[in-house]
Amino acid sequence: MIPGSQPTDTDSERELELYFGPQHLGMVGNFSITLKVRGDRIVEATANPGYLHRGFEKLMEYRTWMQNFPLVCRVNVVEPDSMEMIYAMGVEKLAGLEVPERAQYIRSIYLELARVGSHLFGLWAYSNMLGFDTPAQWAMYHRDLVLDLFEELTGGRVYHIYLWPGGVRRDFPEGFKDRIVETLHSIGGCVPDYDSTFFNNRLFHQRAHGIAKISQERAKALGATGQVLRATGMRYDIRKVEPYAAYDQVDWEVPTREEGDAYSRIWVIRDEMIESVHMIFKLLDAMPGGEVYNRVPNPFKWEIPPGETYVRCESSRGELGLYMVSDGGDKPYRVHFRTPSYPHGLTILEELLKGASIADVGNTMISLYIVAPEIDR
Amino acid sequence: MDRNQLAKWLKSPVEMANKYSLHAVYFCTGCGIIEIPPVITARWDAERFGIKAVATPRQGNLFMITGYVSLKTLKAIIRTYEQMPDPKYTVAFGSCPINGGMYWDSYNTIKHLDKYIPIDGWIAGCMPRPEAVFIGVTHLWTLIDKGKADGYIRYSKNYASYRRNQEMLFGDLGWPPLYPSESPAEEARA
Amino acid sequence: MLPTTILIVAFGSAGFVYLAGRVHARVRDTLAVLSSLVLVGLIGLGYGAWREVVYVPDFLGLELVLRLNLLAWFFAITVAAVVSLSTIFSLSYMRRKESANFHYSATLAVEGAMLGTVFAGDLLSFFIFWEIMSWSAYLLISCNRGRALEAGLKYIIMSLVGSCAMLIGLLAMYSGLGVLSIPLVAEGMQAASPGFVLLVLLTFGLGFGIKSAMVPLHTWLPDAHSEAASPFSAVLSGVLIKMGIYGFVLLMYVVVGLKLLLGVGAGWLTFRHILCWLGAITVVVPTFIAVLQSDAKRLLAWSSIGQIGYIILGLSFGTSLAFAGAIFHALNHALCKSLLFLAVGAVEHNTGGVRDLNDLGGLAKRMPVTFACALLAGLGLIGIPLTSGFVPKWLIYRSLIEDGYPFLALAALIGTWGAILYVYKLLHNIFLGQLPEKHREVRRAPLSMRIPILLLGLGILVFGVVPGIPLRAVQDIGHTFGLAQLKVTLWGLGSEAGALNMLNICLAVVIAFAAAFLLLRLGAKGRAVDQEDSYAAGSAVPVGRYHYTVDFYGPLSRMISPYLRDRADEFYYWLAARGREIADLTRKVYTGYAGTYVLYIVSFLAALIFLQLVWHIW
Amino acid sequence: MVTRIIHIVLSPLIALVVAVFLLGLSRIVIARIHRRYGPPIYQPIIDIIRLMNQQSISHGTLFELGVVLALAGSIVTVLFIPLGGTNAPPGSYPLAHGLLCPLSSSGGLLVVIYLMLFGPVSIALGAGASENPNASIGVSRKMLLALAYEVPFLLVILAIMSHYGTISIAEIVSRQQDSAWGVFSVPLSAVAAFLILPAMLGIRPFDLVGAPQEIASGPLAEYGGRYLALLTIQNGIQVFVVIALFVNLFLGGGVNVITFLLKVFAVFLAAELVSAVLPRVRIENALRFCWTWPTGLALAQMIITVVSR
Amino acid sequence: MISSLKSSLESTFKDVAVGEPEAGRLSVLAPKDSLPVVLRYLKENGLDHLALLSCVDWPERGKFEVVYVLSCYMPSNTDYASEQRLHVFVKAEIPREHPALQSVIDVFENAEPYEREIHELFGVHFAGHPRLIPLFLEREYEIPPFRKDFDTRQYVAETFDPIPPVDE
Repeated sequence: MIPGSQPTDTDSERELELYFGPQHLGMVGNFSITLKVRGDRIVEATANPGYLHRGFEKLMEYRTWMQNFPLVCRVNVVEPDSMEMIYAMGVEKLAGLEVPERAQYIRSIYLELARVGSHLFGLWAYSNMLGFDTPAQWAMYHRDLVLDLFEELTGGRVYHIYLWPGGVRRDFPEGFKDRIVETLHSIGGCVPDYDSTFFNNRLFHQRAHGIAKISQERAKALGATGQVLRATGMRYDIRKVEPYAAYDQVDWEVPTREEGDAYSRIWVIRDEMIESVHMIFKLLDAMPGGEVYNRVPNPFKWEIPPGETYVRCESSRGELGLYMVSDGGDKPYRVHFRTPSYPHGLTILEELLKGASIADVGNTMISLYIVAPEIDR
Repeated sequence: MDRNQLAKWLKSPVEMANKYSLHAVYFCTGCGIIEIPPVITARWDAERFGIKAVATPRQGNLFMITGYVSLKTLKAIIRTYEQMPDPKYTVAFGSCPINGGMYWDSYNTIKHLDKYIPIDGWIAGCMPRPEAVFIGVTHLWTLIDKGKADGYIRYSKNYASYRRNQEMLFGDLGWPPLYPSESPAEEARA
Repeated sequence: MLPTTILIVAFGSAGFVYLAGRVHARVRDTLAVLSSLVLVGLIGLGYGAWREVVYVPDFLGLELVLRLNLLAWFFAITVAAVVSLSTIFSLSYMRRKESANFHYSATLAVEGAMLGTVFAGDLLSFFIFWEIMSWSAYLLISCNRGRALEAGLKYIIMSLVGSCAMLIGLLAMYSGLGVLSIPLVAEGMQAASPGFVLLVLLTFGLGFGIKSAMVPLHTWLPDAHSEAASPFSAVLSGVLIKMGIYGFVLLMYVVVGLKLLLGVGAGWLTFRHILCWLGAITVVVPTFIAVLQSDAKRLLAWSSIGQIGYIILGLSFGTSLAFAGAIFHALNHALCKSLLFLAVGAVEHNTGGVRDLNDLGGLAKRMPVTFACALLAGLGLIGIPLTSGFVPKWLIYRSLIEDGYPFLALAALIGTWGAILYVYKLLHNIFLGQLPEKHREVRRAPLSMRIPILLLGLGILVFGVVPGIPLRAVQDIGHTFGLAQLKVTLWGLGSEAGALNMLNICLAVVIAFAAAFLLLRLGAKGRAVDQEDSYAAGSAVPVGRYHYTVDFYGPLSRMISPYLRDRADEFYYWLAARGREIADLTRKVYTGYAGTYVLYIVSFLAALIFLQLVWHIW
Repeated sequence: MVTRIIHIVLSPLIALVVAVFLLGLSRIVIARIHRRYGPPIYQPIIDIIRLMNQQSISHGTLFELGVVLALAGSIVTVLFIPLGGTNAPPGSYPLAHGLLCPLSSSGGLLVVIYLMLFGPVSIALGAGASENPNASIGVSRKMLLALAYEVPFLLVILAIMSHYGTISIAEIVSRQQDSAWGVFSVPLSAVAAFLILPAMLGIRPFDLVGAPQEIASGPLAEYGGRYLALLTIQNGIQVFVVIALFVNLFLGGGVNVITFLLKVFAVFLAAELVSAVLPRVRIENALRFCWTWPTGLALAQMIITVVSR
Repeated sequence: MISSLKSSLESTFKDVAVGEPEAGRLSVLAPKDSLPVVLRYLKENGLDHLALLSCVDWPERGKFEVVYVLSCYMPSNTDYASEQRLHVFVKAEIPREHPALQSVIDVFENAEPYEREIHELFGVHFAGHPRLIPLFLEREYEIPPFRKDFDTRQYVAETFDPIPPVDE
């Protein structure tokens, strides 16, 4: 060693321990990451979930099949509708219920609207994280327009409890179709604004490009789904892989990107949002008439034959699964949700944060599209 | 809203300033947080009333507890609340902090938040709409006006019994008591 | 007779202190402190009593002269003050250390040699004292053994190179001019050829450049400063490298003279310009190397090189403003840097030898006096107004800008911003942030450490608010060299455009501070909290893991560290390695066989005969 | 003497009022760009009153001293900056008065750039004493950001000082009022200065020092109550100082206080409008940006200035 | 694909019971010791996505049933073939007293948090897991809360109700 060169500080064990969340503006959702930091680089990140753990799956064992609907949507606050969908699908499968065709279309439209709303929320979260207030405010405003539609359809702004086993709770009200089209057009009309201020912004590119990059192999090994996987170039989408509702009735594309970094993930989200809007238009055009609801037995006495099932659907964040066991009683025997944020937020996040800079913690987390209550349940 | 009335400002500047400069320590304890972004952004724009989010508890005076409180979160809430400087106001969102709400039988969420920290304002609903949040805020203004938003005073007065409740739940909390002495109330008022 | 008395006291006490140490430690301590204080007093008394004393009438036909004038006095009082404070500091620092006897006596010997150097009235005695200084400093540097040995070796080898160069210059001068007394030499130089002047400038410049650690001759300094005992580091950095500066002043302004100096070289490539640019490089590069250091003393060592850059820049720029700035900055740097080394020494003493910046923190509450003074010294290094660092830097910048050298001014200003980085890093990592568990027991520094630190801090503040005191002396020195007179007032510079008035600034700051303080008092009362009661995103603070120190300027260091290698040092090591290879080659000549030597002799003789026969050279 | 004392009292007061006004204005302007209504313009005053009356939490003497020194430093800086007025003989401009710059003859620009350090360094010390690593990280970022923008800023200042051959701001201002504004005589410097203006003001995209989403508002993490109130004022005055300096150096100052303040608002609005649609950058990018475009432009201008002299 | 997978499983492993309860789903009951081997075999045969790791408590039988839900990522980006719809439930039954199982992190890395969760909520020990530390819970529970004999309503009544309101 040349004595003139500076001494290394490898022998010093003073790594800073920094808490990112729960009480932190950079944290969306109630979640915590414990960072071990050297300089501004992260040596080790430990995800620390559980701040939102309510023991849903335990509580559901104490409630009847139908009583569980209000509970189930609260697993994911940002997009409760896919939670309703997955639970309804599970119950239908165990009970062998059929769903009328019109209800399938309504479900698809409903879920795609929810996806648009959820992606707009994600856009808010991401741009807010980067201190990008202007598009954040716009996105939140546009999400509110979507919520207005939900309010008209279901009576609730955030939690709707609209999908029921055997169909949907009620048909579209008068003129609702036009209002959907109108709202979506007004949101779609702002896409160029979003593009020029946000997606094509050079500083945003600088900020997100190459951050939190994951290869397709690693993404698969760590159980990634949704945008995280699609941003690495794989067109894995449950709506195509195992179509449910009316997704096989219309023609649509799965948007992908190749790079696997935060920038490509946010672009996948953007493209998906536009694809969803187009899909809603197609579904509205192709929607048949008829009943929207097959009656179920008296919910207070409804017993479902014993069995187990695993159903899955594509929520706005990835593969949402439900493993459900019935012992023939009026309550579920065991429920277990496979939420997309679970592998994203616990395994992939820890891996991607290793070696990242402190400035990119929130960036990485939100680009993975993590919703904390999904993890904790 | 009496923000523009100069006479009131001259009469009681402190209360008026407390009312119209509510800096929120927002902390997503539960579902209620989903309605906070609309409240603070373009459509409802809480900043009109001087409500804005701040980063650390040191800077804020309004603590929004947005939804059900799990045990792990309660610890963080107590820590955050104790770090806020007086005067401070707490507003609890939704039914769950009031009595457990739909998680009344959950083993991991607490049922009555006011057993552990003092609450000044409750906003019922599951979850409260943005309009309800504003109603809650106006209610808090009224309370401040009447001098009834005194959670922080109650906390210092009954600190022993709050601390006892907290310790019943957690055992050792991991930080020393906020008011260690025998007569905390006098000290807090001084 | 005063200079002689001073030197006799200095060297005499060096010997006595060593002997006293054999008797009892306390006798030694008292004697050392007393004699260093007596020296300060003696020099202080000598103000105004300018004289020349012949102390050896005939040394190989030369008179050896000591002389006391304003320039010598200015440097001498600085030396004596810093050394005496360092000696007081040593009382606690060196207690119960084996080498204490040697430390005190050698420090006094170094002081004597430094005083001799500045008092020397002829170049021969200058050289003699210079050598005594180099060697005794070498002994002190390598006193700690271990890595210090290597550092000392590096120092002495470079010093020897410098001394050899000086000796060559000295001999050239003697053979060319026949005199060595400084005024006579100066007279002789006026008539000398430009080549001769350049030779003198280069040879002496090399020696002084090495001593003052000018880039690229600085490589000994970081090791030597960080490995020496802290009180001696303070002397080393505070005043010993200033001897190089004194040498430069002597060389450029006295021996060669300003008029002659400006004539050396042609066009842009003049000696003055090159030295200016070397000074500018010395400001910028080491400053940023200092930013990357994680050892407190090494950081300070690199910072010393950077600050020396300002002095060299100012000296070689050669206007009256720049000269005044340079000399004033020499004083400022002596104060600030000695204080910082002493402060780091105090921390080292109190924490059991920790000086790794990543291992400290939160000591401000344990050592408030040390921290406050270190803060003052740090601000002085930066040059914040109201510390003694502001005025000299302001003078240098202003001179550079007004004479149309904005690029040099840029280098100087950027050096200042670099200084902010390392000063803050040093202060933050040692004194601010959370106090680690293992340093909970640290007490405040002993009185004998706090007194010198306090005195130096006071000096920084006084010279910052009343810059007129040193500025007057400095401008008088400049005046004797033929530089234009400055309009010095007690509070700064006179009433020309762009004047400086520290009184205004001081009053403004005091009033603004009072206003801000009143505003603060208007608010509700605060509540003091413990360091554990800190924001940690809703969790309890992890004990001992909640301090940001490691790699403090990470983004910057990742960006600039590839460019900031110490290439000069690498080059010298390369040179040393090549030298060893050549030496290896020559060794092969000596095979050890008698036959080979016979062969050498025979072939040598044969070659001689051949030459004699063929070329008839003689 | 009396006018001087009036000036000494007046200019910090102007700075204070304008600073608070600028803070309120920026919140409204940003809100309107967000398509929302925004707070009333006097919202910062409400906030400051509220903060002053909150029981603040202190981490020791240095923690408090940092705040006071920072505010004092900012106030002092104001005294060295001309806030409009002219040295021209009376009558040549309507409404003109003598230069409003109480300490114009004490060191000029060189003192100002040093005094502008006072605030950040004091906050850095106070934040360091706050015993919170978020604060330390923020300070580390602040130091690096300052280094990043100071390189072009110093080049700009040096170019101007060489161009006008003086270090006195008052002199520079009056020279501009006599002939062309700095924007026209040193155009590249003006562009460079405008590019680094967001960094000097600490607004987006360079608000990484107190990034709430990354390091929980950085140096301010532990500050609350009256300390935060003082720091808010300090921030406002610092903003005012930077913009006032910009106006003085490039836009010819102001013939009287009113035109001067109008120019200040114009520059502030321009900076805010640019920053409102940009995200926060990383410190590495900030360093790289500041050391490429603004530095290049400022360097070019300086070479032009030196060569043309 | 399903039938070939079924026959190859039956021929490779003697001790597994393979059933096809519904179209597109296989159910494999493996002894707990050969579980990693079976999972690795399935992974190599195209079932490369561990969608879920769950556990069901059957107190009457005195068993925990640990369920690994496997499905396939797409082998290529071409079209969505029907084999994508394949699920396999791999199950192992372990006794309720001292339940323990071999960790499968070396086969499926994303099993790590699932195993931690099941350890925490059911008390099943996973040998070879690098950090079986609590994931969600703050308090320690005598009976892990997801077991059937843990009555959450009774627990709430015993834990939260006795905490007195603060006396004003």
